[in-house]
Amino acid sequence: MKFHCSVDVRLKPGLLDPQGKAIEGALPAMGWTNVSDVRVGKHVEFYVEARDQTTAVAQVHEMAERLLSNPVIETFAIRGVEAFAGLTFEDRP
Amino acid sequence: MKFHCSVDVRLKPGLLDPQGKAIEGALPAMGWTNVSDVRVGKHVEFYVEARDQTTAVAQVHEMAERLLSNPVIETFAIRGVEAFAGLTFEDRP
Amino acid sequence: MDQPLHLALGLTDDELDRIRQTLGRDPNPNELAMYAAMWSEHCSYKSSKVHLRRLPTEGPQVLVGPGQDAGAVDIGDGLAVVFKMESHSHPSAVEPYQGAATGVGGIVRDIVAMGARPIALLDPLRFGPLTDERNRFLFSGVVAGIGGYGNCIGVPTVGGEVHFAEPHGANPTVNVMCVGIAQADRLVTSAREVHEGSLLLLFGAATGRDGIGGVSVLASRTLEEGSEESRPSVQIGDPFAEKLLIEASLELVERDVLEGLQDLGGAGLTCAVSESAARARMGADLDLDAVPLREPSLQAFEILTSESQERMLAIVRPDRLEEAREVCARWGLSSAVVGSLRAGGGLTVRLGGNVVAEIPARSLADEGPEYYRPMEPPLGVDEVLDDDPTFATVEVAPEAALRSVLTSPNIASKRWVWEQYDSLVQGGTVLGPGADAAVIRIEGTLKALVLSSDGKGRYGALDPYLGAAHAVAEAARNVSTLGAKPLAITNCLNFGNPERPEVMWQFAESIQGMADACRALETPVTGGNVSFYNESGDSAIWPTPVIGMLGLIEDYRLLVRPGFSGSGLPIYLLGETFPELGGSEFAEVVLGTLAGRPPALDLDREALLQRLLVDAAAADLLDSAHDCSDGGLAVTLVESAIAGDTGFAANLPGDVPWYVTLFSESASRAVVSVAPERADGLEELAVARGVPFSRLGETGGPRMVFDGLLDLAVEDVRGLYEDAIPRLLAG
Amino acid sequence: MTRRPRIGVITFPGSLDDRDALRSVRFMGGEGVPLWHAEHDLREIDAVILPGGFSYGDYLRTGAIARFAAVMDEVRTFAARGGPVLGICNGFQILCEAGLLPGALIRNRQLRFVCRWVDVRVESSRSVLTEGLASGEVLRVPVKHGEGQFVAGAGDLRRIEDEGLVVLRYCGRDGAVDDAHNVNGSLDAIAGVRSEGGNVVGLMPHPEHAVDPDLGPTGGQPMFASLLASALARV
Ligand SMILES: Nc1ncnc2c1ncn2[C@@H]1O[C@H](COP(=O)(O)OP(=O)(O)O)[C@@H](O)[C@H]1O
Ligand SMILES: [Mg+2]
Repeated sequence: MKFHCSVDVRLKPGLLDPQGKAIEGALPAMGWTNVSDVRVGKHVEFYVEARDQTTAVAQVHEMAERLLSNPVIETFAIRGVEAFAGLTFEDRP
Repeated sequence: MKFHCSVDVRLKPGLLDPQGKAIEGALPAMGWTNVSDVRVGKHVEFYVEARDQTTAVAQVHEMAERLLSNPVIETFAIRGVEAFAGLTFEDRP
Repeated sequence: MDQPLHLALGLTDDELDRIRQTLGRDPNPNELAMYAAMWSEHCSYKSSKVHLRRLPTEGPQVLVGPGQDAGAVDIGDGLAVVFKMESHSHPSAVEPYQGAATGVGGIVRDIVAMGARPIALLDPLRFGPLTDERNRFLFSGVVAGIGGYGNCIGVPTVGGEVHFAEPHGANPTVNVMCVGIAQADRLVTSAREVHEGSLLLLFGAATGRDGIGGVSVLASRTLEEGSEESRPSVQIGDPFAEKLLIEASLELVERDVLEGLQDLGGAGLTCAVSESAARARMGADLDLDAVPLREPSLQAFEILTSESQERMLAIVRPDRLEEAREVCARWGLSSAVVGSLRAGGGLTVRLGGNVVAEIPARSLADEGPEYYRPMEPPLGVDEVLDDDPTFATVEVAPEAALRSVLTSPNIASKRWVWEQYDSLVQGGTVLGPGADAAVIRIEGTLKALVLSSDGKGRYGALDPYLGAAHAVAEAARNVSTLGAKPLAITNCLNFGNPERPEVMWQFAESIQGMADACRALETPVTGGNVSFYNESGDSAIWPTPVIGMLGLIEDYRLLVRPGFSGSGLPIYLLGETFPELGGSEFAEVVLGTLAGRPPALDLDREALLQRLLVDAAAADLLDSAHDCSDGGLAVTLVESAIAGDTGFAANLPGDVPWYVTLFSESASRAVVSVAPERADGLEELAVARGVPFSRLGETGGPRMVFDGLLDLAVEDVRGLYEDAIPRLLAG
Repeated sequence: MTRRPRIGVITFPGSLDDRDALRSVRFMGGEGVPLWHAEHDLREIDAVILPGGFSYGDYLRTGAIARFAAVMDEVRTFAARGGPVLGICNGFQILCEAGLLPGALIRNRQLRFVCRWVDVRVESSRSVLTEGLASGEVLRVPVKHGEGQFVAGAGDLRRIEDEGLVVLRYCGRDGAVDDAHNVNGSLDAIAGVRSEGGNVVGLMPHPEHAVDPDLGPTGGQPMFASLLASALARV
């Protein structure tokens, strides 16, 4: 079975986020003075072929922990692991 | 009122995603051969001070369009704009 | 919408007739798309070819002239330098970061396709004024894109230029030059023997719908403001894939498994295959089913004209195929045999077993149309030239004038730009950005390449002939100033719509200016690129031929740097200053006028000055040397002071107004400083070489003193000069 | 000296300064040994360098993918036995990702790549990079990176400082550490750190581009001399 998976990766709260700061810095010039605490993270989407959802979730968890995020500075959240019925590109005949 | 806002930014479909491609290329060597179509996007979180949710959503939309995404190569989706009661970092006494 | 297909693709009725004659039938849509791509202005040079033939292309140093992926020059020791410049202005106007990044990728592959290792990049750039927000966006995006790509592939960006002028606002000019090095006997050119039955091996990235119609639509049709349709044609660069592609390609060259190597750029696979076949005087079979795709169900014409980046095509003997594919795999690249060469001149394309196109390869690659387009000088040219600002009344005080000129972003330090580029990687950079030219040593020798790129926007706008000639002269002077001999040039010719007679006139004049200067300075043209249609509405960019100069110094330890070092050194001006403020930086920023005659250029004097500079350096006579150009003598002296952290005291001749002395941009000049005991030697040599000179003063101290006019601290002026661009960017 | 120390330099896909590191090793009198990321073989080297560059394009995170390379298993074992391991720029990032060094490197504070000659102050001589150098000594070397801002969680940072794991800090010519000279906004202006044993060191500046006097200042020479000496000590 194919699962569509989606993982969010965020910088840990105590760390300064240079990209977020830059966005905050640009806001007033555009007329927005009511925005605060901008944080820029990543989100990664992909498909996993697995026996069942539990297996898929376990693998996504491992990938997120070992590869997609760096525990020293980041946290991650699995946003979704959903059975996917359509064809992805790689399924072409 | 304070709203917690969250926006996803993705590369337009059809465009090459070098990051996704590099991750995908490296996965087999790490023992994962069942992963495909990796795409890496951004997700941006922040707080907006606004009269009501409609106003907040309108502003998030405009920010996403003008500042958070590059419309030439990216699309965005507003993931959430939710009333927020707690204290943010900047509210600390 | 109901426009006939050939017109929609940018082919004219006449061109369609030619295609019909060649094929003896009506072309099908795939064939039309292939012709449209190959016969576009960008690929066929149909408007420029007749003029380009006037350029001098020969010399004992030239190994490969125009016509190949890039030119090559002999530098001795069995080594060849391969170099070329290209424009990526149109894509950069749409998406500055990716447009510039993919521009770097494209020119680097041209160099690699010759079998050379890329060792340096230069990036001549032009934008609208930084007071405008969109121009700031384009400028910072382009710079970040060049750095993002160049830094990631490990090729140092060691030079370039940045100019700002209103006409380059809607259409920024983004050129990139790449320089590579190869064993001369290993160069991959069409002179290689190619066999029937050899295989076409496509390697690198998969093919997607990138830049479909990019050639004919993006590069050959004028960009309309806010044009939405061209947006999907944006491509994302993958520098990591490019780095692997470079290494794999060079390993293939090294192992000598190749009969040919082609980059895939404009017109994609169509161009690479038809050129490979045509150069070998053969035909080819191309099997589109074998092409690795990034997205499902691309149509034949899409696969044929896709401009997906980071791909190369190798011609390989069947018995070396295994080895070639192993090399690709080792570098993590996929590879696929997509066809083979065969006798006869036909190119047959198949998809799903069916023939989808059948065209003589040469008719695509070599037999494109050629136009001798009408030319006419624009109205009012003479009035503008006659409106010379040189003897205008000047009410500005000297110090204010100097401040204005030094903080003009055309003159001010470009550190903000070049600090974003890795100029050190590969470990050959003897002198990086910030001097007259960059110096890259050749491993295992004392030789070094000396590289400069120059274009003269304002001069060209006033007088395109002079603008081009000055660009060659300045590029060569930049190189000679360091003590290197100028060897050859490449160029990128950036112009408006060639279908307008004024633009074509500018083009023809520029070619003549370039040709004359190259002949006089003995720097033949080894290649280049033409970028037309740089206009929106009726506003074209300034006619902008940009010159990329290659020079050689035999012993890099003798190179002369621009900074004053130490005190008590006599300072000389080599050459003469004339009252020539037409088209100068001073006229623009202080007098607010763009008119008049650009400085005269006497090519014989120029050659004499340059010979003097080279000989003086070889005799180790000079302590510093700096070319005198934009901003005039004042800027030259100030830059030497800042570079060496050393002030000076200079006397100015009293017989001309101060602003002429300080800011006239007379050609064929340089400012040098010499150890006192070498001063006589320099003077004797200058006399012998027939170069007039005058002693300006002496180096030393923390201040810059122009006798009776100005007295400024080097440190303060450095601040002005360094901060000008960051300040403007801060908005 | 019976033999020259063998210094391995690993080439990962996307490594860029690998040849430069090899050249500098030779310039300083060592034997440069090229190593390949996909091989479980360190070829009997006495020290190993993870060079600068953009391994795997630095996509996702710098060093995130390279740390899974086959050769990294050997590097880990080598480090655990006390072997000298030097990570330069991207190599530093890889060592952090691999957990062999504390902290992490994120985008420069100014969000731009920066290529510039800087001064760094030696903070600890208890490392294979700075043995024989006095604390407080100032060396001139270039940086060239877009993601060189050193960060760590508050607890980690305290430990790094308390245990003296900082090897180099960005500073002015006179050795003064201040914000103006902190080229990328690193916490505590940290330019390089070491492992507890001092045998694993990472730094963002490029000493390999500062050994040949024909090309500029030579602040990298004493660092390479120290690395070679440490390597030799193992022979
Ligand atoms: N876009 C750029 N990229 C890299 N280096 C640049 C760029 N623009 C200017 N420079 C460098 O700044 C220095 C000054 O440029 P310029 O004023 O055009 O020099 P010159 O007038 O001597 O030709 C040169 O060393 C040049 O290479
Ligand atoms: Mg110039």
